[in-house]
Amino acid sequence: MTDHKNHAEHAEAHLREKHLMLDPLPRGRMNEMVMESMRHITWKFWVVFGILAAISAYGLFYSWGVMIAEGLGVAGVNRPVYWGIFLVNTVFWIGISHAGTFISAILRVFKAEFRRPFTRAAELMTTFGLVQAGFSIFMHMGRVWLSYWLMPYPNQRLLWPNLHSPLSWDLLAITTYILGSTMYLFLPLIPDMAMARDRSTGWRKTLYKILALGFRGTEGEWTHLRNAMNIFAFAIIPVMFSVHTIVSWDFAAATRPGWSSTIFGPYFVIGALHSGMGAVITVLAIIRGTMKHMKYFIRPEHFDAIGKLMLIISMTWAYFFFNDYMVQWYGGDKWTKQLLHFHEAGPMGWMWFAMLVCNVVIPWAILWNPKWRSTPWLVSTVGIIINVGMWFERYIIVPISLTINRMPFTWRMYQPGIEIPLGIGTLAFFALLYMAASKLIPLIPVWEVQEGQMAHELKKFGRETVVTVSELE
Amino acid sequence: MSEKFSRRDFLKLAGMGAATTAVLTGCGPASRYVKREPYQQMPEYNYNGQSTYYATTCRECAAGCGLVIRTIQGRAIKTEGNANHPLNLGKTCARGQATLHGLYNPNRVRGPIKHARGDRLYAKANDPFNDNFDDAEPNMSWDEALQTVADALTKYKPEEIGFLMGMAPDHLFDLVTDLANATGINAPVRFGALGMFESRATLSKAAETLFGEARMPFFDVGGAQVVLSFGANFLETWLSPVSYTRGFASLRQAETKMRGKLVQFEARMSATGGKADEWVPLRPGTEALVALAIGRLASEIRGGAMPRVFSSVDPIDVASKSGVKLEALEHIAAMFANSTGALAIPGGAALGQSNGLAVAEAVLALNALADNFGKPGGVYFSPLAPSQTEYQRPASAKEMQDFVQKMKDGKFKALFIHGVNPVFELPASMDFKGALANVEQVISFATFPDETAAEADFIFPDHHGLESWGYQRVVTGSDLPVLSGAQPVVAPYYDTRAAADVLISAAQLAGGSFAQALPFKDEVEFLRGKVSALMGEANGSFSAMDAVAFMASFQQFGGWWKMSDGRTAPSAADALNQNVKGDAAEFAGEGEFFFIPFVSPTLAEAGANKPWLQELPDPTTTVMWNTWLEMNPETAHELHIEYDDVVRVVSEAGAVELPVYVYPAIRPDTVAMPFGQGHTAYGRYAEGRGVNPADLFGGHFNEAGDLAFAGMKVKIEKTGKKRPLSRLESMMGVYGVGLGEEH
Amino acid sequence: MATLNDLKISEVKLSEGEGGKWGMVIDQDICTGCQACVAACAMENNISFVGEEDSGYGRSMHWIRIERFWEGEYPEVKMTPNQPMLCQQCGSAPCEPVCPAFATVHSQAEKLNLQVYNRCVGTRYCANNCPYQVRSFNWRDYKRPEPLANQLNPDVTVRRRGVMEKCTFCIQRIHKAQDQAKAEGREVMDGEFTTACAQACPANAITFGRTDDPRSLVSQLAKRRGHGAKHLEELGTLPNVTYFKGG
Amino acid sequence: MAESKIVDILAVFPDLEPAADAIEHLRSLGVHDECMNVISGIPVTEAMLGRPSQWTNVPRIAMGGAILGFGAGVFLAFISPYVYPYPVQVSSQAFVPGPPTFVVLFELTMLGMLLSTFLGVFLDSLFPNYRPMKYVPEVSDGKIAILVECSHVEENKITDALKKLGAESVKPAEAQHL
Amino acid sequence: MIKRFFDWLKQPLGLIAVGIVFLALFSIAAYGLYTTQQSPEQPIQFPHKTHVAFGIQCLYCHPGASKGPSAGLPSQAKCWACHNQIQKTQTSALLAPLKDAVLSGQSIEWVPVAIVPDFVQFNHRAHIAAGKNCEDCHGDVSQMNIAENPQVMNMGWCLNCHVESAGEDQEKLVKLTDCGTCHY
Repeated sequence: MTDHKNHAEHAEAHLREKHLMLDPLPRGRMNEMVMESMRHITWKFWVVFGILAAISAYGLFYSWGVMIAEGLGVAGVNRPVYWGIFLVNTVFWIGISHAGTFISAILRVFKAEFRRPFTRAAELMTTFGLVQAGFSIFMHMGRVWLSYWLMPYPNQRLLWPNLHSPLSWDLLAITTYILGSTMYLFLPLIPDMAMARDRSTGWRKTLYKILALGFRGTEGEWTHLRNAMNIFAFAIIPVMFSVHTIVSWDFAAATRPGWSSTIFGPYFVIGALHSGMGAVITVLAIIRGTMKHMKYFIRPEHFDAIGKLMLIISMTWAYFFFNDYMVQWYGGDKWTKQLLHFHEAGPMGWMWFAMLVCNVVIPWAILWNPKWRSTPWLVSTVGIIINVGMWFERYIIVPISLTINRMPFTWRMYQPGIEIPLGIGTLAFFALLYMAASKLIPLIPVWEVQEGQMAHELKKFGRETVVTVSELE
Repeated sequence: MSEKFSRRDFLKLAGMGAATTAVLTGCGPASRYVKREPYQQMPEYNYNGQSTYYATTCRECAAGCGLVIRTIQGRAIKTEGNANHPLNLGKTCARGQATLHGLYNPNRVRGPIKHARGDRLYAKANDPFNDNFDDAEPNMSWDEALQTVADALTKYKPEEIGFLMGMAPDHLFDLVTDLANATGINAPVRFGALGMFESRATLSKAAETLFGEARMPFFDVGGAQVVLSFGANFLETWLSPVSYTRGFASLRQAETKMRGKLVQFEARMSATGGKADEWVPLRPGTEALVALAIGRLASEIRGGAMPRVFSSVDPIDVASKSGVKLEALEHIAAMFANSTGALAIPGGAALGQSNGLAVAEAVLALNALADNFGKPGGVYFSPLAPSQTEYQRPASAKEMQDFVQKMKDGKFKALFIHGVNPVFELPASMDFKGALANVEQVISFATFPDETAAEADFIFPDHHGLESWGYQRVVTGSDLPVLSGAQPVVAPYYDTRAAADVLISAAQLAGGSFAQALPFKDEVEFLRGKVSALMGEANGSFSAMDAVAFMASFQQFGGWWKMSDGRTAPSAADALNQNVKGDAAEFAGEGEFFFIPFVSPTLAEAGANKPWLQELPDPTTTVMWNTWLEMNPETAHELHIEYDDVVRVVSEAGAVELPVYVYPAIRPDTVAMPFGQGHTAYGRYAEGRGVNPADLFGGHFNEAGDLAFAGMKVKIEKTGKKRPLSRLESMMGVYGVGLGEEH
Repeated sequence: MATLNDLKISEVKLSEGEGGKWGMVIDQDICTGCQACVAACAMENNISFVGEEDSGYGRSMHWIRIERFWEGEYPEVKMTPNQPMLCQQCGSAPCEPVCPAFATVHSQAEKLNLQVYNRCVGTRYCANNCPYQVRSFNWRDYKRPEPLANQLNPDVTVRRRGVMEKCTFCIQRIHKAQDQAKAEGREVMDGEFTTACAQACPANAITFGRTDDPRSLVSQLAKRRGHGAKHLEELGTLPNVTYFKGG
Repeated sequence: MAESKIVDILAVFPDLEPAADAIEHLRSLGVHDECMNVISGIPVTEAMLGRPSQWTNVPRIAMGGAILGFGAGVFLAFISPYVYPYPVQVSSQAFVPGPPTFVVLFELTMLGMLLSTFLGVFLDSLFPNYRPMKYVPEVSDGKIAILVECSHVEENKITDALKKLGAESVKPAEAQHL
Repeated sequence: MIKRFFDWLKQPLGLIAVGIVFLALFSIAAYGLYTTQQSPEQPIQFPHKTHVAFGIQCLYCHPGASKGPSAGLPSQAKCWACHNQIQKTQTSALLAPLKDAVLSGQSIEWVPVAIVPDFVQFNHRAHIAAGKNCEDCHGDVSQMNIAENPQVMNMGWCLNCHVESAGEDQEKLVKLTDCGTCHY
């Protein structure tokens, strides 16, 4: 009897330790932990921050300045590879940005409870990733100083943007997405800003006071906020899908071998989720490892859950990839055939195989095992590998596919130039923004965690103790 | 409280405002940064913004095509062909188009300069986009320059004074000839690398042997049905490329006849060979044999007595010697024999061999067999230009060697050089540069700071062709006798002076027989005298009441030509009864590869300083801005050489290093390389770019005295270096490089 | 197939209705690849030269290029007929709809493919979408050292870095001829003017004129030689340049 | 009149249950629902506290924004091509291309909706608002605060009742800088 | 310190100070903009007014307008042809630059006031042929001293007139609003 009871207690203790939602702390304590995670800045932070700032300054701003002054000749683009790593990076960063929306919107709509502690970490990636995507696409333009011509505004020339062009759709979609995701990041942040406002002094107090907008937590405020968040959660999902679909149409709408593929839309979306999830899990592992108190909030259960998602997405990606390959191959068009052959056997063939290994072989080999996928360092390494693989995928679609066209007299390889510092610059700037944000806004949506903890409890069904969730809304 | 807002802050604020104003003013209408200078005296036929067109003659090569230059407000902006000019009928080649890049070249000689031999004439700047003027500053006045020339004319004995001139028979040549005739100075020598590569001496010598007249033959490609070309690169730089290209077009697409065929015999496919219906890669040196064998086979087909000239040749033996299959010879012979309009052309590398004269004779004999002399689609003598009584051939390489020997022997004390760049163009083994050391005074009239100008004591720059007066006799290419006219289309951009003017003025200064020889006010007076002599000629393209009107029309129409066919038929009487020595050529040097230098079709000998010519892809290899060595893929594979590998080409006379272009259409035992690059001076676009095959040439000549430039064998050594060639074509798309193995 | 055609009848009609106005006939059989057209085009249209390094890297700015391939292996090797490749002035051009700024549009008046340099922001989408790969981009400000700039044609805009450009069928000459004809109160005559490339071509391999006028030389040539082909016609681009392979 | 003076009382409860009880009790004391407000650190639904559901304009504003966005889309997709004196032709596509208009309409509708939703929160909650307000910072530690608006006369009575119902502190609410 | 400054700004005198600063900045900016819109300095204070008053037609000095793309500036010889005979030319200080220029053979560097960017191919002749008068675009020069440009010559301005002059003629409208009519 006691044995049994002991066993049951043990199981319960185990469950509580495993699940954040069942392991509540006093709310004041939790708030304090989050505040401390922001305030706690070590010299190591400043060193890394300084290095990233230097890399961004050189890689992004200085190099970009050089490119604007000198022209795109300092990059590696040529005829026929008119688009190079800039577009690769654009697609890559938009892909990264998809994870935030996926986690905070889709998982929210479906009430997947494991999302709670890291929705904000993921949404921050969305916003900052989109910033890098924006940088990348503007870098790509030959006359970036005239980019306002792409905006619809009344003008004396009576000319409006060409809405026949996928790039115009892109602009609309990315604008919608970047605004939407930023607002969607901000709305759930308001209560946490209020919390932080109440617990800080000095400049932080001023900052949080401004950002909290005067939020108190009255019934009305909560209602408006909840309503808005629900609308956002539903509305931003189709926007997210549209963004990457439209990005894919930049390619699919072109009359080029290898590009005009009807499956590109969903293929790109799933590819975006693939890299996005990989990026989220990497960021979570870093946060967990470097920031104070984060081991409490982010636990192996979360890695396990995201790991499962990654596995599913990897399988879906493989399915779409094969689908695309199959149909292109079967079509038998001579240029497409040449291109497919070039992908595999050309000088960049290694990249094609590396892409498959990174995106399919490695994730499948590791993520099937619950223990492995609960191991933060391992699964985040897989996340990085997936991102490398997905970057390769975009590289294959953009510069490598552009090498082959219907005029063999012009085929030429692409050798990146200033794209490399610029690409590294965007990566550093992303990390820089993220680091700054991690010390300025609570990475953990405290109120959401607390709400979740309120809703969770253990329940006994016969002899088994299980986790139950009450639907509060 | 308000005193806190101090005066100093106010000043700061005001400063900010001023800065803002400055920025805003900077945003004002662009017009405030534009200045417009009206004409002081508007030319009467000019309106603002409207083009004026001037007819003149192209000076990029010696062919003498008529141009019409579009100018706007004193600037020449476009070359167009002179549609009335009988030679080119409104067409131009790429070099003619780029002549403006010579006129406005960033590196020109900007005025009279005295300098130490070998000194640079412009700062070394290989940056093609560098905006700085870096030409040497003129350091003397024209008065001093004229005095220098006058002194040179009077200081030395007439026989110690030499003139070396460009290939074109132009007014300056006439002027110097007149001067020489009157004063006893050496007759001017005309030379040009193009003439060397075209083996003009061989052509006229062969004509002399076969037809008894040393004339420039004209091959009516357009009228023919079957054309056998033995190395003649007539679509590229040969004799008169625009005119021959027109002929080729009508060979292929005349309204009234069948599409004609072109068969090209050469070891390395030229751009002309690329257009041929059949390309026959024979072994270099066996052209004469092949021509004779075809003649024999064709005679057999035609029946009748075997002409003496073909009687001694054995086609089976020729097939094995030349590497051309007997069936191929028979097939071509049949085509030749059965055609109503058969034509055979000798030219190019085929003549630049030890047996070049035999090749020319054998090929001309083929024409005799075809009985096409003086008939449409056949061989003619080119019309003699108006006022010309005999064909004035430029100097052969052998004659140049004699000239150089005279220089070395100190027989020239003063040498005037105009329109030619012998330091670059002559074989390095002839050592023109070294010979210059034995000439006391070298005066160059170079427009551009070329290698020869750099070795001169004085450079008294002539105008660019588009800035100068003149006329030029058309040597070949047209059926009409043409005197092509030139006039300045723009005012001289720099402080240059026409060489003719310099000589006239200096002759006046020198006095005596010199002053008497050139009793003219200026160049134009001299020209008018020469041109108006044509007034009395009948059947001209225009006539006029007086010399002034005649000269005006001459300028307006871009020359004067007779309206009747001036071509004459060579006499065929003895052509088939010659004895042509059909032995294979001998090759100098140790190496295992035949070496075929050819003139770059886009650059030719003097185009390297024009940036757009540099950026034109070569018609066969599409290489830009460089020199390459063409090598058969099989050979390259055997030698483990890949494309862009730098190799060392060693001849008996010298060695050069250059990258390999693996060329699918060349014999495995042959390598080839273009002539035109490898300048050590000549402006920022030319200098230090590529190599000069003239560095490899030894002093061997054919029987007519032309250089046996293709009569060499060379060694190829690997260097282990790589130098990527800029090419327009894709290595992947055209050669499948880097596309991956086929499954 | 028939049913498919029936379904698309409206589209087919639309395409056929998009008749060209100006057209070109290029005879590859007589093109010698001499590059005179390339040089003439560069001189007429203020095209920059880009130097050895950039030209070798696929950045040369030729508006017209002469393509040649090889057939067979030595000694049976043949050079394929030279193929001058320039903007085909497609009636239904893939480059046009993809420009977000309307920098490349179809001229309704001249039925040409316009490139409005100053509207171009340099996305280079048009160049990607051009099946003929005939667009060139100003990768840098390729300077013309003084006094080379004196040669620039005032009728053609000088392009700066970041701008796409391509063959215009010498639209400045079209305008000039039309202006002149109008001033003289007549129509533009066939052969009154031509493009720089056609004007220079020593072999007369390029003929330019009105394809909508059956009496013009281009129309006559196209009819007489009969076996002309248009490049990549299967893409439905309705090119206005006809090629004769000949032989 | 003394009765007319209105005072605010702020009671802080440690948990949900006593707060809900208090609300019920207050209602029985005659305090109208409209005179009560609850401040909490996590979203506590009206049902949990037995409060009438809150009116919110956010969905309506969102809908309005969507319509505006759609209108902007209609302008861009259908009208802007005709703004230029003569429609600019690209390729052989119609001036108003079919499928792409859907993309434009969709994106602009969504943009309008998202922007107005966001704006709706601001409008409905009177954000941003930096004036002094009645507030207790402890709510973010899990406390529930009830803000009762009552007349001066009833102040003591209500204070006592709230204290009895387990309020940790009851005091007259004073607006303060947040 | 900063807080004190802000506090000071909030009281009435501070608000007035803020207002003054704003006004000052605004007027400086406005002045800056104004200066950009002024007629530029010319080498000669040329009075169009006087010349027109003498009955000299526009095309006398700018004959290119009816013949080609550019109206052109008169050559100095043309100026001199008249001025040579005018006594005042010898004495007038205003005309001294002309005299100097002609006698020394120097060019007069005029600053154009009506200019289109180089990516616009403007042709005067077509406009004259279409019945436009000089003053339609250049304003009433007979009332000006130094030429001023009365228009902002931007694309909208061009288009406006093009559309108006096309009227109902669809073919003309197409031609006149075609991008390739002005940009190539």
